[in-house]
Amino acid sequence: MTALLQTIDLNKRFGGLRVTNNVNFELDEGEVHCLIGPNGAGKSTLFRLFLGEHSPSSGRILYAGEDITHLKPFQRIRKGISVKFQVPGIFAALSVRQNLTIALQHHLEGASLDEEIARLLEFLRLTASADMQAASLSHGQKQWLEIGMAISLKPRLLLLDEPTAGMSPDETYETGEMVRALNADGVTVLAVEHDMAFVRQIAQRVTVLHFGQIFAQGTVAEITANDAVAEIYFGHVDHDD
Amino acid sequence: MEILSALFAFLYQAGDAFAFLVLAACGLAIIFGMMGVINLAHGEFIMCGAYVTVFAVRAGLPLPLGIACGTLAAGLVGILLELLVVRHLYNRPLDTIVATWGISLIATQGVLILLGSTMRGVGTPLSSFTFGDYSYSQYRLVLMAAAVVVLVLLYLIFNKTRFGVHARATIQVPHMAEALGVNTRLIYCLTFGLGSALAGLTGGLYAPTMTMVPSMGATFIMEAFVTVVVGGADVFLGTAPAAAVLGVIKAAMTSWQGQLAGQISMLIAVIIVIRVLPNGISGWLLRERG
Amino acid sequence: QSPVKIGVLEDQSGEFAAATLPKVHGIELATEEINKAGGIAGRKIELVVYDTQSDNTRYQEMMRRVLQRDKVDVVFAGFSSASREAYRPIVNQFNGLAFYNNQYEGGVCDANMIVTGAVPEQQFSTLIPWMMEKYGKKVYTIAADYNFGQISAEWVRQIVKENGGEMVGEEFIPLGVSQFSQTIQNIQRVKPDILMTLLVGTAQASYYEQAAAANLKVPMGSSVNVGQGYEHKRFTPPSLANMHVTTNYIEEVDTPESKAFISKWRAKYPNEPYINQEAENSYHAIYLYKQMVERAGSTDREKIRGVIAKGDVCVDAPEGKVCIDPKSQHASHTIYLAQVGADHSITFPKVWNDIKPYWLGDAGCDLTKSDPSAQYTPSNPPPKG
Amino acid sequence: MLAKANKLLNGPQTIGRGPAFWTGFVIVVLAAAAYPSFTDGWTVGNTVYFFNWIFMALGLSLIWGYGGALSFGQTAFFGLAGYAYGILTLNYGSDYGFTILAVVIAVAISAVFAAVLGYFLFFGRISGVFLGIVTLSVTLVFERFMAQTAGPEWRIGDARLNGFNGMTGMPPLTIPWFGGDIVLFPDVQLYYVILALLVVVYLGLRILVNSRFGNVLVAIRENPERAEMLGYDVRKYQLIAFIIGSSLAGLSGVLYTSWGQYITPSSMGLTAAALPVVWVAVGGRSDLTATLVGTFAVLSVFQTLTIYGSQYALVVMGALLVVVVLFAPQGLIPGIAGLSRRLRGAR
Amino acid sequence: MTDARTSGSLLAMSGLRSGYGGKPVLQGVELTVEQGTIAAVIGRNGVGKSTLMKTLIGLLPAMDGAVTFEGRDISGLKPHQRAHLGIGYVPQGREVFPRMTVEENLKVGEMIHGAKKPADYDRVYDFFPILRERRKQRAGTMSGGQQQQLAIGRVLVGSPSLILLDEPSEGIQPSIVQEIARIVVELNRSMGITIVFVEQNLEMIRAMARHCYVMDKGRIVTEVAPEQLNDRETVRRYLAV
Ligand SMILES: Nc1ncnc2c1ncn2[C@@H]1O[C@H](COP(=O)(O)OP(=O)(O)OP(=O)(O)O)[C@@H](O)[C@H]1O
Ligand SMILES: Nc1ncnc2c1ncn2[C@@H]1O[C@H](COP(=O)(O)OP(=O)(O)OP(=O)(O)O)[C@@H](O)[C@H]1O
Ligand SMILES: NC(N)=O
Ligand SMILES: [Mg+2]
Ligand SMILES: [Mg+2]
Repeated sequence: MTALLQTIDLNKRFGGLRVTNNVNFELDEGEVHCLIGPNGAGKSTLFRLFLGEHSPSSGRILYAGEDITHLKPFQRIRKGISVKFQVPGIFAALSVRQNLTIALQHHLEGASLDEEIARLLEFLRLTASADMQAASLSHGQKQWLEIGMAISLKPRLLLLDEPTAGMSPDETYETGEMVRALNADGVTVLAVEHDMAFVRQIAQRVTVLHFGQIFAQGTVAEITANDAVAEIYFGHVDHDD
Repeated sequence: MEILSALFAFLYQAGDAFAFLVLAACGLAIIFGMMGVINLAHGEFIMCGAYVTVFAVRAGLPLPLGIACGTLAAGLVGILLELLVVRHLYNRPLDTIVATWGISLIATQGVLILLGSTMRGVGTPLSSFTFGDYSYSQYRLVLMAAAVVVLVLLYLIFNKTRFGVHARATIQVPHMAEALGVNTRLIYCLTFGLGSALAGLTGGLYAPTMTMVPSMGATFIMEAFVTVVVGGADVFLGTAPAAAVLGVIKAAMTSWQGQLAGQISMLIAVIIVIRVLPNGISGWLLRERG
Repeated sequence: QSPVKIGVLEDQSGEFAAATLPKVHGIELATEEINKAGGIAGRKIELVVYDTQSDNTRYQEMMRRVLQRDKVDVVFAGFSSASREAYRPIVNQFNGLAFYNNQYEGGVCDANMIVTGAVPEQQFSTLIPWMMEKYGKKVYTIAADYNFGQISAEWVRQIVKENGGEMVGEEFIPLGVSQFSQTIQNIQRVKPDILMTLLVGTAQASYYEQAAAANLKVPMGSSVNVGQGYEHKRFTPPSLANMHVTTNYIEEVDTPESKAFISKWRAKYPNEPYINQEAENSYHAIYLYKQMVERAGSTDREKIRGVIAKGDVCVDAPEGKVCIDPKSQHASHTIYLAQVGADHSITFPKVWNDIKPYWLGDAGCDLTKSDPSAQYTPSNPPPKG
Repeated sequence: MLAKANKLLNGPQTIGRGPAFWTGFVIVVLAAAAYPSFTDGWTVGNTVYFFNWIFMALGLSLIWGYGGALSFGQTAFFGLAGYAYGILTLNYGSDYGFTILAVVIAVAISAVFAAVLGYFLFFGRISGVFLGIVTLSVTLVFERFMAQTAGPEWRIGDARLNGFNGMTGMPPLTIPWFGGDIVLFPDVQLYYVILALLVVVYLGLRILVNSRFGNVLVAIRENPERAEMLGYDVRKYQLIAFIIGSSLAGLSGVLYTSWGQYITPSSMGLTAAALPVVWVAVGGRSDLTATLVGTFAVLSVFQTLTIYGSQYALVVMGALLVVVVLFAPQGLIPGIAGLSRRLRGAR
Repeated sequence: MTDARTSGSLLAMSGLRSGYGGKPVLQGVELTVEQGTIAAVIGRNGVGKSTLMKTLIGLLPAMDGAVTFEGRDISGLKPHQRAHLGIGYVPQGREVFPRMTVEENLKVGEMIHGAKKPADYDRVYDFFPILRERRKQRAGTMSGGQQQQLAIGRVLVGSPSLILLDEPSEGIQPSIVQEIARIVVELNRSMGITIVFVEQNLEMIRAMARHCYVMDKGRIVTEVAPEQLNDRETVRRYLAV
C-alpha cells in the first residue's frame, strides 16, 4: 500500500514554541486513522500544515507521492483533500442551502444539484432548517452542516477535527457510521477526536501526538492498553465495556 | 555646528511630524482601533476641542485650563453621541462610516451657522528659540512632549488598569464580557468618551497654531486614519512606531522635495508598509513575539 | 414687466465659505438698492441663489440648472478658479453669460465671461517693484499647489526678474495642508528679503501663526491675504505683521465713497465679519451689469458685448472708478497697497489709480474679434495673429 | 437557456424576485422611458447626471456588498478613466464615433489598472480596513499628483492636464450617423443611451451575482478561510470582482467627464471617495437593486436639499444619514421593503 | 452534605419562554435547582439547551415566565447584573477574548460578584497548570482544549455561587475531562457552589450530576437518575435522533 499522505521531518515553531516536532507521519490510502493526544499536543496545527494554512518551519509534505509543501490551500483541496475544522467554519449569513450549494457547485449544477442538496439536507437532518441562516443553527447543527460541506467535495482524503464535539452519543454513533460508509466508498479519513467511543468505532489505526511528536502508534486496542498513553492522555478510566 | 544645526533641524521636524501624527491619531486609535467604529467625525471632535479652548481662553482662563475645557467638552459630546447614535451600531461597524459622516456634516455646517465662518484665534504662547542657523517655536516642543505623554498614558490605561482590560474584553467579545459582569454599555460609553476627549485635547493643543474655522478638523483626518491603520490592530503597540516611521519619511521628503513630496511620500509609504505587513505594524510585532 | 433674473452660485458652506459669504451679501445689497430705485430699465432684479458648498460638481449641477431651467439672464458665480473652470464649459454650451467677481491668476479669454476681480498684472506689477525697492531683491515664494498658486508664482518670478531681483526659493503647498514647520525652516535657510505668500484656503492660513511663533520676520507680500481672507482680523497680532497686499478694495479704505458704502452695508448686515475685496467686486458688478443692460436695451449676450466693445462701460465703485476692458472683458481697478502693522492695523503707503488688466489684450486676446474660450498664462500665451 | 437566465436573474443573492417584482421592474423601465416627454431639458440632463454615478455605486456594491472588500478608492478608477477619455478625445477629436472608442479604451485602462492594483492587494492578502486605507491612499496620491499639474509642461499631446482646475474642452459623446454624428449633449438622446446602458449593466450584474461566481463571492465575504477550504482561489475571485467593479467606476468617470466636458482632481479626493461608500451603504450594500435605487434616492435628495435647503442643506443631509443608519440597519431600500412586508403581514 | 440553612431553591424557572427574532425556542421551562446541587441538562442537538443557558445569564431576554435567583426575580436584570449576583457562565464554544493574554482573560472574571470577592488566581492555576505556563500567551492562539480550560478558569476566578456550564467537556482530552469533573465536584463540596451544566458526555454526567433533566423541544420533559444513564435503553429513549 502506498502512503496517501506523508510528512518528512515536519517542524513548526511559534516563536520559541515547537508545536510540531520532527513529525514523520504516514497515512495509507483507504484507511481510517485517528489522531489523538492531549490538548495542545499540536493536532490541529498538524491539520493546518496539511492544508497549507500554516507553512512549516521545515520539512516536507507529500500527497499521493507529490510534494505539496508549497501549494496554496485551495490547490490542495482541488487535489482531493477536504476538511472539517475544530471551530465550525460556515457561511454565517447565508442559508443552509446556499452553504451546501457553494460546496457542491464544483461538480454539479441545475437539477442534479438541487437533488443532491435535498439528499444531503435529509442526511444531515437539516431539511427543516434549509432556508434558515446558518448563523442561527445550534452548535451541533453547525457541526453537521460543516461535515456536509466537507463531504460534498467528494474528497479522496477527508480530515475531521473533532467532528463529534457537542454531539450526543447517538449522533456520535451516526457520525461514525457515516465515516465508515464513506470509507467503504474509498475515502481515506484522518480524524482528531477526544471521544474514545468514536475512535473505537471507526479507527483502524491510531496515532498519539504529544508535545508535537509522535508518541505512539498502533491499533485502538494497542493504544488503549498502552500505560504511557494512559498517563498522558486517558487518565484512569474504568473500562466499562 | 553646521552639522549639529542641521541634525537638530531634522530631529525637530521629525518630532513635529511625529507629534502631529500621534495627536491626530490618538483619539481615533481608541475609537477605531479599539471599538472598530470608523469615526469620520473625528476631525469635528478636534474642532470642538479647539473652539471650546479658544472660547475659554477668551473668557480669561489660562491656556492649559482652556485646553482642559476643550478636552472635557469634546469628551462629553462624545459620550452624548455614543448614547444617541454610536451605541446602536457596534454590531455593524461599517455603517458607522455613514452615521459619523452625517454627524460630521451636521457639526461642520452647524458651527458655521451658529458661530460664523471663522473665529479669531488665541495666538501661540511661549516664544521662540534659536539653535544654529534656525529659530524655532517653543510651543512645538510642548506639542512633542504632549504626544509622548499621551502615548504613555494610553498604554498604561489600557494595559495596566482594570478599565483597560474590561474595555478590550468588551470590544473583542462583547456578550461574554457582559456575561462575566462587565457593564459593557458603560465601557463603550467611556471608551468612546475617552477617544473623543483625546481628539478634543488635540484640538486644544493645536488651536493656538491654526486658523479657527468649522472645517479645521479635516486637515487631521487623513493623517489620523493612515497612522492608526498602519499601526494595526493593537493601537498602543502600533500607533507610536507608525507615527515614527511616517513622521520621519514625511519630514525627510518635505525638507528634500517640499510639501507635495512629503504628502505623497507618506501615502506611498502607507501603501508599501501595508503591502509588506498586511496586518499593520502591530500585527507584525505580535507575530514576531509569538 | 418681467424681472431681470440673476443666478448666484457661491460657496456659502465648506472650505471657502469664510471669504465667500460677503460676496452674496454684496450682490443682495446692490440688488436691493437698484430695485428700490426702480430696477434695471424699469425691470426688477430677481436673484436665484444656490449654495455650491465649495464643491466643484455642485457648480456643474447648479450652473446647468440656472441656465437651463431657471433661465436666468446672467450668472454671478464662483470663488476658486477650479470652480470657474468647472462651470465654464456649461456656460459655453448654453451660450450664457457669467460674471466672475474674484481676484484670480488671470488669463481667461472667453466671450461668455466677464471678470471683475483683480489679476496679477494689476496686483504684482504694483506690489513687487515697490517691495523690492524697500526691502531688497531676494524673493522667496510659497504658493498653493494649484493653478492659482502656480500661475501667480510664475508672474512673481517674471516680475522679479524684470526688476533685477533674484528668486531664492519657491515652494508649493498642497491645498488643505496646515502644518508648516518644515516650510518655515526652508525659508530660514535662504534668508530672503521678501516672502511672497500665495496661500489659499483656511487650512493654509495657519502658516502665519506658525511662522510668527518660530520668529520668522521676513517682510511678506501677497495678492490674496487681507483682501480676501481678512487674516489680520482673524489672527492674533502680530502674526500678520509686515504683510503687504495689493487689493482693489478692503473695508479699511478711507475714502468718502468707501465710508458711505460701509455704512450702507453695516446697516443691512450688522454682523458681517469683514467686507472684503470680493464683496465689493460682487457689489459693483451688479451696477456694471445694470449699465450694460440699460445701454444694450436687452439682456441678450451679444447686445451686451456690443456695449462692452465700445470700451466705456464704467461705474464709480466704492474703490473708485472701474471700467471693463473690451478685449479681455476684465475690469480696471484702483489698487491699494495695504500694509499690516504689528497691531494688525492697516495703512496704505501707496495707491495706484486705474490700473488696467492689460496683459491679455497685449498678449493677443481680443474678444471683439474672436472667442478662444481658453485660459492663458505667461508661459502659454494666446497664439499671435 | 432561457430557464437558466431566469434562474440567475432570480437567484438567492438578490432581493426582488418573482412576477410581482418583474412587473414592477418593467413598469419602472417604461416609466423611465416615457419620463423625458413629461419634463424639461434640465431635469432630463440632470437625471442622466445621476445615472452616471450609479455605475460606480453598482460596482462598489459588487466589490463590497457581495465580495466583502471595502474599497475606499473607487474614485481612482473614476478619475483615471475620466482623464483618459479627456486625453484621448482632446488629441483625436470626436469624428467617426471616436468618442465611443475612447469610452471603451478609457474603461479598459481603468480595468487594467484595477487588475494591477488588485493583484497587489489581494495576492498580498490585504483585507479589511487595510484594504480601505490602501485604496484611499491610491486615490489621494492621484488627486495630489493631478492637482499640481497646472503648468504647461504637463500635457499629453494636445491635452493639458491643467492641475486642480481640471481638464476641460473634451467633446461630449457622439454616435456616428449618416449625414453627421449625433452629439449626445445631456439631453433626451443621451438619456436613452445611458438608461439602456444602466438596464443592461443592472441585469448583467444580477446574473453575475446569482451565478456560481456570485455564490463564491458571498462565501468569501462570509468566511474566506472556509471558501478557500472548499477549493476556491479566494484571491482570484476577489480580483475579478474588483476589476469588474472598478471598470464600472471607470465607466462612471467617462460618462461624467463627457457629460460636463470636465474632469477634476477633486473627483478623486477624500470627500469624493467617501460618497460612493455612503450611497451604497445607505441604499443597502448587499443588494444591487437596493444600491441602484438607494444611490438615485440619495443623489436626488441631496441635490434637492442643496437647492432648497439654503445653509441648512448640509445639516439636514447629515441628519438624514444618521436617521437612515439608525432606523434602517439593512439600508434604506431593504428597510422600506421590510417595513411594507410587515405592514402587509399585519393586515 | 448540604447545610440546612442554605438548602432550598437557589435558581428557579417558571413558564420560561425565550428564543430568537420573536420565535420562541424555549416553550415554557419549569425547573428548580436547589442550593448546593449539581444539575445536568441533556437533550439532542438543537432542542434549546444552550438557549436555556443564555436565557439564565440574561444574554437572551425572557419572552415570558420568570427566573428567580436566591428568591429574587432576576428576569429583568442585565447579564452583568446577574454576574454581580454571583452567577458564572461558561459558554459553548469557549468564547475567550482572543487578543488578550491568558492572564488578562482571567482578570475579566474578577467582575463576578462585582469584584467584591478576592480573586484567587493560584487556585485556578493549580487546577489548570497549562494556564500558568501560558500566562502571557494570547488566548486566540491557544489550542481548543486549552481555551476550554481558560473559559472555565475564567469564571472560577470570581468565586461564583452558581456556575452555568455549557458542554464543558467539549474538545477536552479524557484525563482532563475527569479532572474537570473532579474539580467541579470539589468546588461544589468544599464551597457549596451550585452547578447547572449541559453535557453530552454521559460519563461526565454520571461522575458529577446529582440530578439530570432531559430537554426536548424547548421543555424539560423529565428527570432521570444519573445512574440510569448506564442503561442504553434509557439513553436511546431520551437522546435518540
Ligand atoms: N499562533 C500561535 N502562537 C503561539 N502558540 C500557538 C499558536 N497556535 C498554536 N499554538 C500553540 O500550539 C500548541 C498546539 O495547538 P493545537 O491547536 O495544534 O493543539 P491541539 O492538539 O489541536 O489541541 P486541542 O485538542 O486542545 O484542540 C498549543 O500549545 C497552542 O497554544
Ligand atoms: N442565534 C440564533 N438565531 C436564531 N435561531 C437560533 C439561534 N441560535 C440557536 N437557534 C435555534 O434555536 C434552537 C435551539 O438552539 P440551541 O443552541 O439552544 O440548541 P442546543 O440544544 O444547545 O443544541 P446543541 O446540542 O447542538 O448545542 C435551534 O433549533 C437553533 O436553530
Ligand atoms: N481665484 C482664486 N483665488 O482661486
Ligand atoms: Mg485542536
Ligand atoms: Mg448548545
